Amino acid sequence: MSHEYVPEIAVDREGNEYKVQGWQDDFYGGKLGFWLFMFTEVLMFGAMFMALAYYNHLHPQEFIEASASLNRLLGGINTVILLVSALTMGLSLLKMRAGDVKGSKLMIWATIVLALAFLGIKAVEWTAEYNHGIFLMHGEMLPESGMSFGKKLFFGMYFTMTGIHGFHIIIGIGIMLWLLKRINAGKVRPDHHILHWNIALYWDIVHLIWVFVFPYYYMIGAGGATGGH
Amino acid sequence: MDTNIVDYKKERLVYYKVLVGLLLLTAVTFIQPHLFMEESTFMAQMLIALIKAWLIIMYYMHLKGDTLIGTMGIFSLIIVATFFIIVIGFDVANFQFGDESYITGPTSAGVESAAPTHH
Amino acid sequence: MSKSYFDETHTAIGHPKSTFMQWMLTIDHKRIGLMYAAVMFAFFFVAVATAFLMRLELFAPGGQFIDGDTFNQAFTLHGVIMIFLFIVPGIPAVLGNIVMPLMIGAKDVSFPRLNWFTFWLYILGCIIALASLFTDAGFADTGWTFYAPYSITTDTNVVFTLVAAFVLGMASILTGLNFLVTIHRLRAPGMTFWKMPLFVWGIYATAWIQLLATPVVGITLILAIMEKYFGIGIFDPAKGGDPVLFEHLFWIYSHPAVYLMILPAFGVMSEIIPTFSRREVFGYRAIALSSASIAGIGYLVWGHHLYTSGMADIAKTIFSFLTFFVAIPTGIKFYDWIATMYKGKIILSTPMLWALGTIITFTIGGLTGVTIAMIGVDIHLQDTYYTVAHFHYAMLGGVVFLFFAGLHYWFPLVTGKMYNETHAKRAFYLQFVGFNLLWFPMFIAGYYGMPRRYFDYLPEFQIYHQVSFVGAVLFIAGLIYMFIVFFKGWKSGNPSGPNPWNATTLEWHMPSSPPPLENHSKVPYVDFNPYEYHHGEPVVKFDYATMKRID
Amino acid sequence: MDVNNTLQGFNTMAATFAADVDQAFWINFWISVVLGLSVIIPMFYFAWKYRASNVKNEDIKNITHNTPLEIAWTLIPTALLMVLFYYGYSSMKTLRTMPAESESIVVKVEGSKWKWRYEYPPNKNGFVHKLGGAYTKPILDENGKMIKKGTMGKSALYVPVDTNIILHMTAPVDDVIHAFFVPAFRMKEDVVPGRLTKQWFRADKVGEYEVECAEYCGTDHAYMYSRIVVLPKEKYEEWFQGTADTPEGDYANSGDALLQQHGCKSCHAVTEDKMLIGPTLKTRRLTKEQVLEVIHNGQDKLGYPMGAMPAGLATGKDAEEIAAFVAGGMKGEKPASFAACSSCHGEDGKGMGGVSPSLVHYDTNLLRNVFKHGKKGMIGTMPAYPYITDEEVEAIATYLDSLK
Ligand code: HEA
Ligand code: HEA
Ligand code: HEC
Ligand code: CUA
Ligand SMILES: [Cu+2]
Repeated sequence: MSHEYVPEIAVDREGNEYKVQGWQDDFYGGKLGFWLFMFTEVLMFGAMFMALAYYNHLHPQEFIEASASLNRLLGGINTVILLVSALTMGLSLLKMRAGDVKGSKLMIWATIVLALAFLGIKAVEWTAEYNHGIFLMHGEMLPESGMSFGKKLFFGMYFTMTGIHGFHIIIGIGIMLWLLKRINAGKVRPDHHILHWNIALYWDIVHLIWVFVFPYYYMIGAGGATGGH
Repeated sequence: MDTNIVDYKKERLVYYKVLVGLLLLTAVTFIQPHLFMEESTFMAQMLIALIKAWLIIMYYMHLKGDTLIGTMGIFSLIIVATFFIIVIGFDVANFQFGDESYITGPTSAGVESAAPTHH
Repeated sequence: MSKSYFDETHTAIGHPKSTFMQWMLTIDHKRIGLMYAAVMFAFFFVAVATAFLMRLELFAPGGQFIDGDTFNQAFTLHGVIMIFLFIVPGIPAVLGNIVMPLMIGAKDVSFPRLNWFTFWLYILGCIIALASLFTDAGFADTGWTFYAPYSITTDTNVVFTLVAAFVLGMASILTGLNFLVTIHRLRAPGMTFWKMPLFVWGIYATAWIQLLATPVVGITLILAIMEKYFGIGIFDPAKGGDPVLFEHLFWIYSHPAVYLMILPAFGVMSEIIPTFSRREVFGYRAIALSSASIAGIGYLVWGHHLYTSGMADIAKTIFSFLTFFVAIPTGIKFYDWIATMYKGKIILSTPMLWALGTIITFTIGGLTGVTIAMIGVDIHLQDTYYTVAHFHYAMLGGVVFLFFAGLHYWFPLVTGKMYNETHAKRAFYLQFVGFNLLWFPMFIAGYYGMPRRYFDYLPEFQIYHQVSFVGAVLFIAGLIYMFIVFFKGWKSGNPSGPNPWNATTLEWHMPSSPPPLENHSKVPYVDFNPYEYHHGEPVVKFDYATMKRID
Repeated sequence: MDVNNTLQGFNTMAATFAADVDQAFWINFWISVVLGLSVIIPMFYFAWKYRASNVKNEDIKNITHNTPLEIAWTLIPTALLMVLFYYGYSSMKTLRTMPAESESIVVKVEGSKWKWRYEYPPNKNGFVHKLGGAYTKPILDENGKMIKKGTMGKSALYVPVDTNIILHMTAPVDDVIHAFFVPAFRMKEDVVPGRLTKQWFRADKVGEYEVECAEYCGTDHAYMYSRIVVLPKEKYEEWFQGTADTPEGDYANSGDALLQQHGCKSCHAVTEDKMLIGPTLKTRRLTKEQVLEVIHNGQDKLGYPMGAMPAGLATGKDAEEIAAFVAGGMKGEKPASFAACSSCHGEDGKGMGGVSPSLVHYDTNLLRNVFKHGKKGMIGTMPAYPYITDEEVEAIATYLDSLK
């Protein structure tokens, strides 16, 4: 009872032959499926952005002030790290497709290192915020503190969204390690690399999200506390 | 669909070029508040983000030339956009009796928003 | 006898010897569909039992058997099971899984292992949902809508239910994803989109909703959980959050979800009507496109659940305006079906009876939906039994009825046996009468101002609730009757042969009955329309060994 | 006047705009009937005309298109739907367009678990009427037969006939959503904690009309009724300018009536030892587990000047024993280990004059505190009642005392 792909041909009434697509070895199907999955991510973050925009609309001034208090330098460094890691991941896929398995693996390791660096910086940031009394269930964010609603909501959403984004990074590291295992096992090869391709796509969506998260949290207040909206 | 045969050198060059573009745009986000659209940092930032996203999707995610997935993507984005237009543009923009409501917080209404004291 | 999918299967891992493990690990779409049916059916009776408990309690004013809190948990349990465990996965997971690949000439869905995983994810979700019944805090008492801030502050075990709904949502997303790729990639050569059977169109439109609406409710539930555990005031007014935002986010999913339920059901209807009218369907493209446009417009109308929520009046007006446009494609479908009967040869077999019955009940359900789409009127009728009757007419009299129609229709395909027609028809009449008796009085009660989710009511409403109770008894009796008919049919029905209904679509062109493991012996080339009849006989005939046309 | 309890629902119309809503409804009804029959009649006709025994195979026609018909069944329903939209919209407009506040009476409405309260503007003497309260549930015998109907007592929203009334509605921020629904007026709007929502009406018939809570809000959602009493103008004016609670006499001020009016009884049993949402008020009886919990972990919720009760005063078997004793209402033999408690709560467990709480019954201090701040405990959260006056607290305490 094996389920290997047996190439099949369908024949019409004139006797013309047509190749039948099986579910096995369907590269484009695999890619399409993963894209569809990414659309769900877009909608998920879209909904969170909507919640954010909702409160932004109710408390424009507080949002700008709260944003101004985030550490823009660390956020910027993280942006650069993610962009470079996108390059390394892209190159690893490219090398895989070109047949350079070893180089490909090296690039995946580079991506993992960059991802860890991102998480490290994030941790530094969160710690600093914690020490300033801004953290979930802590200090200024407690219900009894006098911080205004707008700011509480801004920071609440900030921790939620960067947290969920960070969670995606962790998952990303996990599946990259898994990918390395599959490569070593010979299951992902230059001629069969849909998994590699999709994980590269995953990594891209992760920083695609960051591309919006970063300015919405870190930059809207960059024009100073009076900056426009 | 032979996705195997790649011109390694040429594609790598694309990657590098796009990265440079992205880094440049990141730099622009930092100087934007002092450079252009000072009145609307928010819009400017989102505009830059959109360009960056477009670069990533087209070149890093290889969507260029793929009409099927591209169309589906646009369809999904239109749906998200609709949510925004209706909820933010129509409902919240016409928030009823906001001035007398508790959740809008007395401080967000006026100028003295710096004062952290309320409720 | 050739081997059928009951005899052999592909599995996700290994080659288990025991039949039981073969079922547990199967990746065959037909077996997975059957397992979904079995599980749903089991949970189903829990929900029916709670429904009956509610009707019993409502038999007379005053608290009879259960107190307010238990009643609140009862309708929550009933709503959650019916919506998240039963009707949302319902037709796609059962009939879609079993029939859709057969209809497009595929050997399986695009990701069979994912399909297997999805099934177990679904089971996991069910377990989490029901687990809270056995915890101290008890099952959630929020209603299936989980409105904040009630869901944030109540002491019952809402978190379990939220997590369960999230997991079930994931399962739903993955099913949709799988089907979308399948429909795009695995259609038999020659089968363009315009040659797909209408059920496949229904599944296709549904899959898009599953994919693009479910994530919104998923994240909403996550935010609610975050709020409960981390005290972020996203929806809690005490912390500056706005409960109305929760309602928006919830209905952004849950309104499209009602079309997610009904579209595959409409697909079933579109299969049954031409088959039992023995003629080509009227307005094929109009029906196909109306599915797509219902799905599309369905994204824009969620606000009609928020007419009295405190949302801005301008938003109400826009939502009301848009809501009416869903009724137009739906109407087009209905008229097309009726036109299909014109100058056909109507065979009143059980599936057709269910389909025609649904035309009556869903028309009532849909038209009363239009009543409450009118803002001014809904301000009065919102959250009354008028609404409850509307959605039971739409869901029970629309989706569930058509689900039953489909179960009868494809029963011989799946089992290779035929049920007893006479008994099946009697079960239909019993349920049809019971159903209308059960829900029609509720329109009147709602119209006089009977609010929903009331476990006790003013004596004025007693008569309506009592008639309704009688209806419930008849209905549930008919339901049990029907399942006995199915059970007997499966156990000792006569072999049906591959095409007992003289139908035209590909799933009826099987080499043997029940179908073999990898479906069609060979993939056919599809150069014909799905419902080609000539003088009441199917036009297309195949040589089943080679799957070449021989007509 | 005991407000009677027959619903004056949809079959009465008692507000000016109710006719608009009804008109919209009936237009919809008849259009629906026409559209519904346009589907159902042909269905029955075709099912009968083309029944299998009546049709020869050769007569079957595969008609798949008919452009004029298809256009007709697209455009005609569309046009009818637009008519419906118009009526829905215009009736909503009349419902939602508030009259000028200068020509209306603005009443503040607060919906909270499970009662409605109304606050009027000051009258010419500066007196502010505050009324409203909870519904008294019907009393049933053990077979579920009703012995006594539920009632609102005297509390109601009193309004003059033919006058614009604007309701400013909200709920306490720590409460949940409710909805103020008056079937006879065809009006409803949610009461959202944290938001202000508004409704208006102009009653045109003297009478009494049911108010229902139409948004699910928990245990007693089904009993969250209130009542609107529409009075002749003179009668209203006479009452409004005075200080009496209601036009028909004052609220009863007995402890029992107060407990009822403020809705305590929906959470607390008063005359029997039963745990509803909060503990019974008959004796200060907590369950054994709760007492144990307090013994082990201390408690700092009641706001006594002494502050927190320390944790871990007794352990193991001792703790068990004490817990059983206290939960049993301090009856029976006092365990020796109770010594651990008596230093603060007194030998008899009755507390020390407002310093530490009595374990047996409530005192005024405790009540006042609980009312002011609410009380979040192991059982749930008891809402705060900042508006309860000192006299009322006194009355309630005396009453509770008398129950022992
Ligand atoms: C299968 C599920 C299903 C379906 C298909 C529908 C279909 C529709 N629903 Fe329903 N609805 C629900 C399930 C469903 N609904 C549920 C579960 C709720 C309540 C949830 C809760 O609060 O718990 C609800 C609540 C609900 C409300 C909110 C009520 C309230 O809370 O105040 C509204 C308001 O607009 C509404 C409208 C509609 C409309 C306009 C349609 C239309 O799609 C109907 C279209 C169909 C027809 C019109 C009939 C057939 C057509 C003809 C015969 C042709 C001619 C007619 C015309 C052109 C008019 N629905
Ligand atoms: C699919 C949806 C569905 C279905 C079928 C039903 C069926 C029934 N419901 Fe419904 N109901 C809801 C969804 C549904 N309900 C929802 C969402 C709510 C709102 C909850 C809330 O307020 O939060 C509600 C609320 C609700 C109330 C209102 C509670 C209140 O507001 O106070 C009542 C009251 O009587 C009620 C009764 C019934 C009864 C008697 C049936 C009977 O008709 C039941 C009879 C059983 C069936 C018709 C099922 C038959 C199907 C099978 C056996 C499946 C077989 C499957 C396979 C073979 C795979 N329901
Ligand atoms: C919404 C429900 C609710 C209402 C209404 C309510 N209570 Fe309570 N009450 C509670 C809960 C829950 C507790 C327990 C809090 C705890 O565990 O500490 C409580 C505690 C108390 C206590 C302290 C009991 C103890 O042993 O610690 C007193 C006294 C009390 N309530 C009196 C009243 C009175 C008098 C009223 C009416 C004016 C009232 N309550 C209305 C829910 C309610
Ligand atoms: Cu208050 Cu329901
Ligand atoms: Cu809806």
